[in-house]
Amino acid sequence: MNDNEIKNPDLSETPEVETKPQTPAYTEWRKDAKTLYNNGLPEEEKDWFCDARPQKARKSVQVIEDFLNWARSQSLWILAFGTGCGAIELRPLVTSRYDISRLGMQPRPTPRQANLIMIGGYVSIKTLKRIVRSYEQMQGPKFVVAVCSCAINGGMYWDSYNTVKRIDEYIPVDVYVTGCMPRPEAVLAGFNKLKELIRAGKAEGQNLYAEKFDWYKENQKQVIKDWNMPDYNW
Amino acid sequence: MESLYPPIVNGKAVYDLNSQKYLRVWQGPQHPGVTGNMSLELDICGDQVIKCNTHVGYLHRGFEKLMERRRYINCFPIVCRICVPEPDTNEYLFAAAMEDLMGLEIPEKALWLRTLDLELSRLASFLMHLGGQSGAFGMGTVAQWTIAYRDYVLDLFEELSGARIYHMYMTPGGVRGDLPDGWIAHARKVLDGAAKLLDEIRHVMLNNVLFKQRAVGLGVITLDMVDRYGIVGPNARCTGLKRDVRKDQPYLVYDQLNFDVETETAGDAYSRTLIRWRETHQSISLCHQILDKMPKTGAVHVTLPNVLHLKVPAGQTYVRAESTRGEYGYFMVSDGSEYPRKLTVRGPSYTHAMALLEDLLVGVNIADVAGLMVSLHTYPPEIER
Amino acid sequence: MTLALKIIWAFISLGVVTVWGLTLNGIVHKIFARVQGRLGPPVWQPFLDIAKNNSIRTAITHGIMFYLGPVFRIAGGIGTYMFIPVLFGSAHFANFSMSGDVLLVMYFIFFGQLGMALGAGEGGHPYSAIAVSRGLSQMTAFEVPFALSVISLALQYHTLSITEIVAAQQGSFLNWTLFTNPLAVIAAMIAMLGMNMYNPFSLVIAPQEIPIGPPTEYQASFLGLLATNRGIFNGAKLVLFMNLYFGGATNLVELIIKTFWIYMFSVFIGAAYPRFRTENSIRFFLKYPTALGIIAVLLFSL
Amino acid sequence: MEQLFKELKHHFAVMELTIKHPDLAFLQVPREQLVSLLTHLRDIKGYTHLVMVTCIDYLEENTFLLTYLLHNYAAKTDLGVQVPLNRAEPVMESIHHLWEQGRVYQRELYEMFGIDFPGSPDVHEPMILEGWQGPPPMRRDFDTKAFSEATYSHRPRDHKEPEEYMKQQLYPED
Repeated sequence: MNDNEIKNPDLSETPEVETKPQTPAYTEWRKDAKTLYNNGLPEEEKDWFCDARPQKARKSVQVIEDFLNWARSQSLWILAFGTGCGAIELRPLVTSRYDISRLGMQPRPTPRQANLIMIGGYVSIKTLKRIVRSYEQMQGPKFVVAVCSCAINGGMYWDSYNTVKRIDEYIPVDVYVTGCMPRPEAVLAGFNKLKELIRAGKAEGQNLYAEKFDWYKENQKQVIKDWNMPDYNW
Repeated sequence: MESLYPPIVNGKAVYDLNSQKYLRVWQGPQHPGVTGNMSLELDICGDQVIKCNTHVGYLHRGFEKLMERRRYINCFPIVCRICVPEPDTNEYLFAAAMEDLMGLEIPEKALWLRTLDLELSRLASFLMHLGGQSGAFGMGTVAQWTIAYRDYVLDLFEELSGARIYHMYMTPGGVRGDLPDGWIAHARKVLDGAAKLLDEIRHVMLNNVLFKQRAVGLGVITLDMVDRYGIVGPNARCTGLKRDVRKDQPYLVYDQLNFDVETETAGDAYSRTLIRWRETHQSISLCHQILDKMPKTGAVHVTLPNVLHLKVPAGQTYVRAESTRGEYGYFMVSDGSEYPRKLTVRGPSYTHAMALLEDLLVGVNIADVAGLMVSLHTYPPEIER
Repeated sequence: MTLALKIIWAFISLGVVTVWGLTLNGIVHKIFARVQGRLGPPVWQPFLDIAKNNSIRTAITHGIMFYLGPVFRIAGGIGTYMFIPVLFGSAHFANFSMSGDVLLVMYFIFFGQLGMALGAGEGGHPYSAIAVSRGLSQMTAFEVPFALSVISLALQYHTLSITEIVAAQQGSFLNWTLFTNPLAVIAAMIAMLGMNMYNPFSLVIAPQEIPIGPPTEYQASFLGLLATNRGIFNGAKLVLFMNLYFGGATNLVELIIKTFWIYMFSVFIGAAYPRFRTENSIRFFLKYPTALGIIAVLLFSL
Repeated sequence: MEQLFKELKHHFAVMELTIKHPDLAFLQVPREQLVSLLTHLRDIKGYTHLVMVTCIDYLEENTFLLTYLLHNYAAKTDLGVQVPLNRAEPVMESIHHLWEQGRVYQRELYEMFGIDFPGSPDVHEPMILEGWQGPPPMRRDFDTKAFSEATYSHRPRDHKEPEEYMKQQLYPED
């Protein structure tokens, strides 16, 4: 039995041709971009992700919106993602000396529940990919505070081959905090500034991202060479 | 009935992820249980890890490339960025490597000040680690205490060098400045407070039943693993080996200070924590000794020629120092020009977090992954530089 | 009193206990912060968090069960509360205690967590799945001593109706179950540690191990609903324990004082201990508290 | 050190020995004999601790100088064993069977210098760089400044070269 099977190979099956998903340049498929073309994904994974583009959020009545903005500014939840050197100052920030829980802020371990992502310092390409994913998974009005000068203009890694030089080309940034390292007081001042912006209704990075989505994607794909994730992973 | 766990064929677990029995979870880079910005790719069966891949490189900045195109004195500000929680070791080693190549003799007082700076940074890093160790087992209180107290040590650095985290204090040829007025009294106060805090930690954390229950017998490092994996520092000392660069090859003034190498024999996470707790006391006592024996007056640095055009004679050297994680080394090659030819950093976390962790994590309950990883005391920035 | 009035008063007392439970959460955060040497968030922070969570613009769902999870949870919380008499002797704050007894309440305590487990399972996050298995196993573990102590109470007072149990404890504080049946009280209080999910029994939302458990995928108004339920459920549990073991309350001030101290019992322990492993936690619950419960049952069955 | 060097000369074709310190020396060895020499040093001479593996790129001499630094805990001496490799086809024998962390160093060397180590476990897996296209970045002929300026968009600034400016401020004479 066995050697028979071994002898004659079953000719019924045609050898499978591996079809790797071709990834066209962004501008090619971008013109008819009603829905996203999740290129770079394996075929069986494509239906795991929705193809909806991010939409501009509707605002309600001004009075209600003001109250909601106040509530948002009163309880900011930080995504506990130490992207660089700046993460070393996130720990003193939650301890007794500079206690951000006074301001109603607390670190959350999951991007679903976080409103604020703190870019701590330089961002390497590998980290940028994760930052984009985390940022897109965050819900609602979401805010970005970029700490350290490396996130602003590359800092002292201005000629490094692996760090992006300005983070605001890849995700919208609300508040910058300069310095290397910035003192925790400076970070606290940045958070307070962000609160003022939120109360004034000026921190609309989510809508900006939805508006200039194509531009952001183009910038991200210029630096992230192996794009093996969906284009918008809500 | 066949066992739930996959069969082990010559050291590797053979299993199929698509059979619905095994789960692949990623811990990190965005995970509060993972120290710093690195990630573990865990294949778990039930709640037991059967395979682990460590992924680093989220913090890669290409230091060694950047230093090749910077002058020596321009390299100096960026070396301390290699290890964020304990930058002074990098500063000292870079300066020491330069002085070794140039044959510089730095004044007596600078040696003492450098030792003081190193010990203070060891103290700060140890405090941070003890907090992380307790936090990894869910005791956030001790983490809050220690990390909050670390700020007072950082205040000392700030008075000394003007910076909290990155204090470029140990320049090539000495240190930047002498101790400010009233610094010694302030330092002694902070050190005494740290000693008090450590006693509280012993009561709350080290003598805690649940902490022992979780840490004892977790991630045992055996004696034969030490050389095979290149384990250094407390991770090697927890197996009973007396290996401490400060004793073996005394640098600076460590031969004039009296301390002994702390060792344990169990080799598990609890003994590592004990060793680090004792070494924190040791750092405090060393700081006191330095403040006692230090020469009160004297020059603190030699004046170099125009540092922008500083030429270092050709040659290659390797200098090492004992950081909180163990042996930290700089390998510097100069070709006689204004730019370093090659500068390689040997971070102790390199082998601990890559080769060792991947093998220690196999068979560990997923609840203990964070505790085991923290107990190895790894800092990702010095892995990928 | 007509049924309509009863319903109205039941919802009034529900509002009262929700506010009190959320305030308790704020106080707990404050206490943890003080133990850690911090100033801590303001006491009304839970309310702000709920307002913020309901103000999130976008929300992601993973299916029907994902929707229904928080609904089941809050249904369990409200159901637990609805069948407990809040104030002894008050016709207004009696809820529907005449139609339900301890067994129904215990069923509701299970119910919410099971619904949450289903919802979290559909969330699809591996950490949620691990946390659900942890939580359910731990819940089955701590339900054993709790059930034993309740059985012991039933044998002691020859009834299962909470109102009658409270009535039997009136008079002097020496009539409390705390003094008449201490073993059952100890077993039940240890079970409550597991119910409140503070350290060392915070296996389910262990941030360093499986961040952060079942609600990993829950955001926006789902999370707001869960936070609201945390207030209701805590309040209901505390009122239940106060009624069963600490002689109930005759006015709101007594209720607030007693529930506060019952809650602090688990909080003070949680502030100073690391976290159990799952198997150790189960072993712990099945060892001493179960033994105490069995002894308590035997004492009153003889 | 000299004693050790004399003993080694009997068995291996070790090239010149440069003694930097009494406890730090470097010697060169042809690439065929490296693994046997390392095994000899580890098992017999007591150099049990592989401190690090690194590579020096001599572009003008068209060689990689692969450096294995060993440490002897008993004698407290360091020995750097250096192997010149041809820059054209950099291939080296793997030492992952001698030291476990060798494979990690070899992964990094393959990624950063393009030196291949046949037989080393998952040496071709990307370790630090992700989706890296282009030459191995640590080679001398890779210009990181040009690469970063071509790849990333820099934030514009006022065109005052800091180096020139500081030079005029600090050392106006030269």
